[in-house]
Amino acid sequence: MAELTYRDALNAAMCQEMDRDDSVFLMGEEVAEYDGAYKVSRGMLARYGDRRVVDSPISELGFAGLCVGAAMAGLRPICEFMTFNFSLLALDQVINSAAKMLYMSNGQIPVPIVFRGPTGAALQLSAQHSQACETYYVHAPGMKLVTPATPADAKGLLAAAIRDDDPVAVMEGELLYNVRGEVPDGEYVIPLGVADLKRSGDDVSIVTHGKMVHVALQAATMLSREGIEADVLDLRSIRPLDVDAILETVARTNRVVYLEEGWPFAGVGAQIVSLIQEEAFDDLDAPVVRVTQADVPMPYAKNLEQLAKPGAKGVVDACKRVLYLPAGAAG
Amino acid sequence: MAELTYRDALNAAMCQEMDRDDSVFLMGEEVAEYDGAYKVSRGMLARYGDRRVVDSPISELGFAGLCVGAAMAGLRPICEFMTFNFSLLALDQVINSAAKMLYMSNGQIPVPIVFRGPTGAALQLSAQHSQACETYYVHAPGMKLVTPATPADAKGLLAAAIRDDDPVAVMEGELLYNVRGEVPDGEYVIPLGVADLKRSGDDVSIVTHGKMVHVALQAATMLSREGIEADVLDLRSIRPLDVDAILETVARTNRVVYLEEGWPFAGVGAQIVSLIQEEAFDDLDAPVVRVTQADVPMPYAKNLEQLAKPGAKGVVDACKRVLYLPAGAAG
Amino acid sequence: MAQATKEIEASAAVDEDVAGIEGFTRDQLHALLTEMLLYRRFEEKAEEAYAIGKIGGFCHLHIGQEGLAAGAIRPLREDDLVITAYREHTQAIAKGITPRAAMAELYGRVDGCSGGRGGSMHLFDTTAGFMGGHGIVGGQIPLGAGLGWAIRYRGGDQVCVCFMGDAAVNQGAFLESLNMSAVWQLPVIYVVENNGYGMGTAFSRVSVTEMEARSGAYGIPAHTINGQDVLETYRFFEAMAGRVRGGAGPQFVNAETYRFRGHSMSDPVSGTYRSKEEVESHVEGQDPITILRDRMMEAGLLTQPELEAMDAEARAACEDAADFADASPMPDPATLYDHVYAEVNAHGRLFLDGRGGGGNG
Amino acid sequence: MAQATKEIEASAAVDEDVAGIEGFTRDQLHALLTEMLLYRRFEEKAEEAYAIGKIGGFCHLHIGQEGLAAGAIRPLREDDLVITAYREHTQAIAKGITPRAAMAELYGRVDGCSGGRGGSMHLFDTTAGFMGGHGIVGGQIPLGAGLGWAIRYRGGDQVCVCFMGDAAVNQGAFLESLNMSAVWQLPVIYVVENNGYGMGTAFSRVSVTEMEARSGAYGIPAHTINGQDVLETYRFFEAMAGRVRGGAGPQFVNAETYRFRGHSMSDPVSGTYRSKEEVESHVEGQDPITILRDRMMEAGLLTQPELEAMDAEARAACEDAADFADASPMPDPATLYDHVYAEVNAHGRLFLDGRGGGGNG
Ligand SMILES: Cc1ncc(C[n+]2csc(CCOP(=O)(O)OP(=O)(O)O)c2C)c(N)n1
Ligand SMILES: Cc1ncc(C[n+]2csc(CCOP(=O)(O)OP(=O)(O)O)c2C)c(N)n1
Ligand SMILES: [Mg+2]
Ligand SMILES: [Mg+2]
Repeated sequence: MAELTYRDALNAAMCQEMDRDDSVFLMGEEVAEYDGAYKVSRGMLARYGDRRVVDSPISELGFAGLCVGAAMAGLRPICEFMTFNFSLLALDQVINSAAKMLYMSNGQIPVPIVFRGPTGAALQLSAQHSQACETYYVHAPGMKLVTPATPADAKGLLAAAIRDDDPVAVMEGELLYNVRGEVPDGEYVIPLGVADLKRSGDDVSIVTHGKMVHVALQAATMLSREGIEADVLDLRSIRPLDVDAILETVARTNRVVYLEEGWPFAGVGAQIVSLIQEEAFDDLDAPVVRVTQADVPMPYAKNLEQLAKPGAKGVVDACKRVLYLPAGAAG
Repeated sequence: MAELTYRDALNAAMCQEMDRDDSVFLMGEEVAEYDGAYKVSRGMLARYGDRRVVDSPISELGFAGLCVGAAMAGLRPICEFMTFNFSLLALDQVINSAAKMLYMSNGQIPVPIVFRGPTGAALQLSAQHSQACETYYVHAPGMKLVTPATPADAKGLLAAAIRDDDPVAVMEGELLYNVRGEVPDGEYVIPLGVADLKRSGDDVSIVTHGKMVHVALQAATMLSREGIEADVLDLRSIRPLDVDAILETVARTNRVVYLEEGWPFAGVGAQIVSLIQEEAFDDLDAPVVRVTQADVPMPYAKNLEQLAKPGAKGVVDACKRVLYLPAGAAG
Repeated sequence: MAQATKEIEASAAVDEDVAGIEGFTRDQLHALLTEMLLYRRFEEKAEEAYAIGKIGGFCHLHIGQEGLAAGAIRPLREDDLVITAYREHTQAIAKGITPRAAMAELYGRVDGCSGGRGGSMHLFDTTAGFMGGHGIVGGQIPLGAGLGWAIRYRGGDQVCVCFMGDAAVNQGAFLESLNMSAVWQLPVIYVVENNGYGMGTAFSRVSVTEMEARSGAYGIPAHTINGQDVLETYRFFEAMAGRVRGGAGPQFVNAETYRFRGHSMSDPVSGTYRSKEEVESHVEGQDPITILRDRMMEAGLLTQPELEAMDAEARAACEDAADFADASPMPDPATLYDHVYAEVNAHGRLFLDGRGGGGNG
Repeated sequence: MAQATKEIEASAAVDEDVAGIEGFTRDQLHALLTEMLLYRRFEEKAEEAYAIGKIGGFCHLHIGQEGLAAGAIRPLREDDLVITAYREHTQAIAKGITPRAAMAELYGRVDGCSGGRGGSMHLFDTTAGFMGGHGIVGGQIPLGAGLGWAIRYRGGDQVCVCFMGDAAVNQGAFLESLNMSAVWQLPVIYVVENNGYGMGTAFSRVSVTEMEARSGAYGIPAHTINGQDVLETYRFFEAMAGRVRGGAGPQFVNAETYRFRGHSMSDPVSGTYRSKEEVESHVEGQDPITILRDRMMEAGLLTQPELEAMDAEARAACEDAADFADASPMPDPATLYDHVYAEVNAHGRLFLDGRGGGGNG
């Protein structure tokens, strides 16, 4: 075990997989000579050369599609979007080519590609650079989606995504890149579809994914001070979805809050709530409450941005709501 | 009142608005000389000339963005996508320009644009031509979305969309274009955000939108034969959403099925279910059940396609499920 | 069928003085005519089957453009790759998909080359190097660049031929893909099947430049050929594939051709956007099959009975394909969820409609 | 500020024999130098404010490229439209947004030209004809075409100037927009601010052709100008705006320039992708302000005290802007949901997070 940043853990996963498989390559804007806009690919050009670590033009639709084509021919591209915001330009290739190819070809053409990069907001990047893009990726069958929250998960899930024979989106977070944590040395792969209980407590379940895991943990600590113990279930993988883990926590606490970074309308949380009410209706002692970004494009101004982002205080209030406690009162 | 096809009702709405406002124009592939790929704009080139009815190159991102730019300058474009499938290429302009512009500009730049065309499946058009695209449009604040199911709604909602100062997606259906129905003569506008109870019955609520309204009505008829009377609530407008109408039917029947054409994961239905369980938890006598497209890319083969599409039989079964009746048994 | 190239090379060259056939052997000429007749009869059979409801959805015929399928694809190697749009039946056959497998796909049956899941617009056969069959206009262009990327990455000497319609060059994907191909010198031949129209829109209404002007922006050489002349086309692609194999980098080919039918089955042959006269003059003077046939006859390399035998064989093959398709079963409903994902999922649930299986979730 | 064009025209032309200043009056020259100094000091002030946390997010400075803001925008009419990317502070000021309103926006305050909602990348002022400030590379290109479309639709004689970076020409939006502009003869001048790099990527690494080659594919004339020479730039745009107003159709301008700072605040000025020497040689020899200053001094049209006074004024204006910004309040939290939608919604619920209001839902 070594303590690594999330950034270096991603780097380690890519190197681990590139070392064992020559068909893996990395392409994206600024990934090579610049070492990555967020330095995730630091040192990789020097290590693997410009055959395997490739700077692309600013042509999201084109290079994403090129990577899909390369995957159709059996390579295993890691396609980096500088941020997923820009990948809306590439969505046609993601959905109509990557996600649907295997099915249309009757299983002849797997598309073992990874789309990765940060999703969601950083700090004051305003409306066009702060969008959480999970919904666009997870809606279509054929896609998989993982959202590592910690350095260890970053390494293990990215490695698994690269080995996976299906298109997998790996959504990171600019604000996660400097997070430090213990990461297993050597080969490390976390199977897709396994949620992780990041904290346990029997009073209420905070189910979440990605960057918001940290907000959930913060909220859980605040709740704990008031005598309320929360489960924090990190889905890690949105598709495949660890339904068993969700049902387990619901059955235990009977009260659930879904926390996500993105917008509410048809967000990931909407799906999870829908699933919980359908499969664990009788386990619920209160409606599931969602905590999301305010339903507005992300404003630039510091105070408005803070207000628009979901925060620990809001999660605490939501937990109290599902516990039928007055907001602010002790548990 | 005259009996019109859905197609002609859309045509009537566009002509009604183009007659009263010179800033309205229609742009899209084949809309002019060809009278529209599905003949929705029949006769409009002859009537309004090529200044206002404009054939575009096959450049979805470009002409959608051009229309957004024209709207920024105060025109009121109707941007036709031959089908919404192709609009994935344009999604960046829809979300990052149209939906976010007003907010980023602090209210200076409204974008009064309509994006319209068919969504969802027709017959055996296979995976890339059969996708229901609601989720991509409704997720972002700043967008509005309506889904007319009948000729009258087509006329009234499209007219309202054109008059609206916000970007509005109007999602039609290839299989709806030939549907006939009574349509009010003269100026006719249906305000956005008002659902329509297409049928009433107190045993169970089928909430739905768009093309699926017809499937829901069929299912309701089948149920009625078994003595089960269903509400069929047609949302008509997905954003704004007529929450009052939803809560009203839930409060009355206590049992709900959401029916939609698209995929389940983070679909419109997921949002509606989440909303119902949060705001009408105590009204529910059973979990809300969703009936959707099978969670697969649309297959070409006739039998598989039929299996993948949501149908009246599946809705009937779902209704029985929420009524805790055995599938197939009489009510 | 994918072996024909080799057979053609085996026999000796003929030297007749009919213009245009120089350098082709009698066997080669016969093979090309045979191929084109097969394509034509295949499309006609598809048209017939569509009319009686055996084929559904969209169906785009290649009639009139067969010279390009034969001339551009037959000179390729079996391990070369072809990718294209939705008007691809004959291209699929040219690359080695059997008429049976192609027709069964149009019928939506299990023995179709895409198991009935793809349909007319999505024919695939990786063993033949036929990479589809894509329905989003321009969608195949970046994919074609990616196939070329993979070839270069592995140090192979295959080429990728990426077809598109004339309307597709107005998609942004064209710029992005051609530019990357030039920067990375990918072994891709981009071929515009320039039939003059994207559905009902003449190219001249959506472009102020000629097609040839479109690739220079990225430094990719442009070549205009007459796609109705299968021999010129064959010769061109034979040489060009060799050059690209040898490292000449990406190429852009403006292949002039004409569509003899409507855009798809619902579009009339003429009327709205092109006149009856325009269509007829092409059908009469620009039919790639007639052009080759006449030359061969003029050169004394084809007799009427030979032609009739050839055509009878083509028709028989297409009848057979249709019978085969008709006899092939519909896909098993139990397979609805197969091939959405490649991997059997060990953990979690992949399908969220409460119907499908998937994993242990 | 938007009135300066008229004032410039009012005084008589000077005829000195210093190369490059022909045809400009003393007042014009002073006005242009004053403008550029203002831009430079504005950006320096922003840099300073960013360093102490007054400005957040991404912030892209235009230092070194001011010749293009002044030279391309000052000759325009107030009702002409400008649209651009995210490196737009000085362009916004050139078009008539006050330094106060621009700086307050960078600070995220209510008196900012976008009310604090937009920030550095999204400055807007419709009354000044400044249509933003867009953050998606290439995203403004179709929008610019649309602004041109609206002008033509209404029969107006304005022009739209649409700026973009050199890296943006590799976006598909470029092809689609330029092609439509050519087909419909829209009054748009597309200007590439060719500073040689898209972030850390030299243009020559993502293109095998020169910039000038990029518009010919669509039949749009290309012009290369030296963006560091504000007088050449001004003269060019004055003439070109007139021609486009008169119906010359869309134009493509390759304006050569250089960025003196890093891509954004986190990118070092030199090191990874360009050498210290390269940057220094440009700063020394290619500063648009120095170039104009030297010419004016050489021609005896500017004295050192005049220059100092001018600069002091520019600095003071930017200090004032910063003070103004600092004093301006943060947006009222109660306005979070304002301006998501233009219409007060009479029916249904627009916001689905259970927090916002909206209508009677
Ligand atoms: C992105 C996209 N937009 C629109 C369509 C609808 N469409 C199908 S074919 C076609 C015309 C294409 O013409 P061209 O590229 O010239 O090919 P051809 O049909 O002539 O072979 C159009 C508009 C589509 N399939 N994809
Ligand atoms: C679609 C998209 N991709 C990537 C980015 C990230 N990005 C911001 S600026 C930039 C470089 C653009 O360079 P250029 O167009 O030359 O403009 P310059 O910064 O030199 O003014 C990149 C890659 C973005 N904003 N949008
Ligand atoms: Mg064509
Ligand atoms: Mg640049």
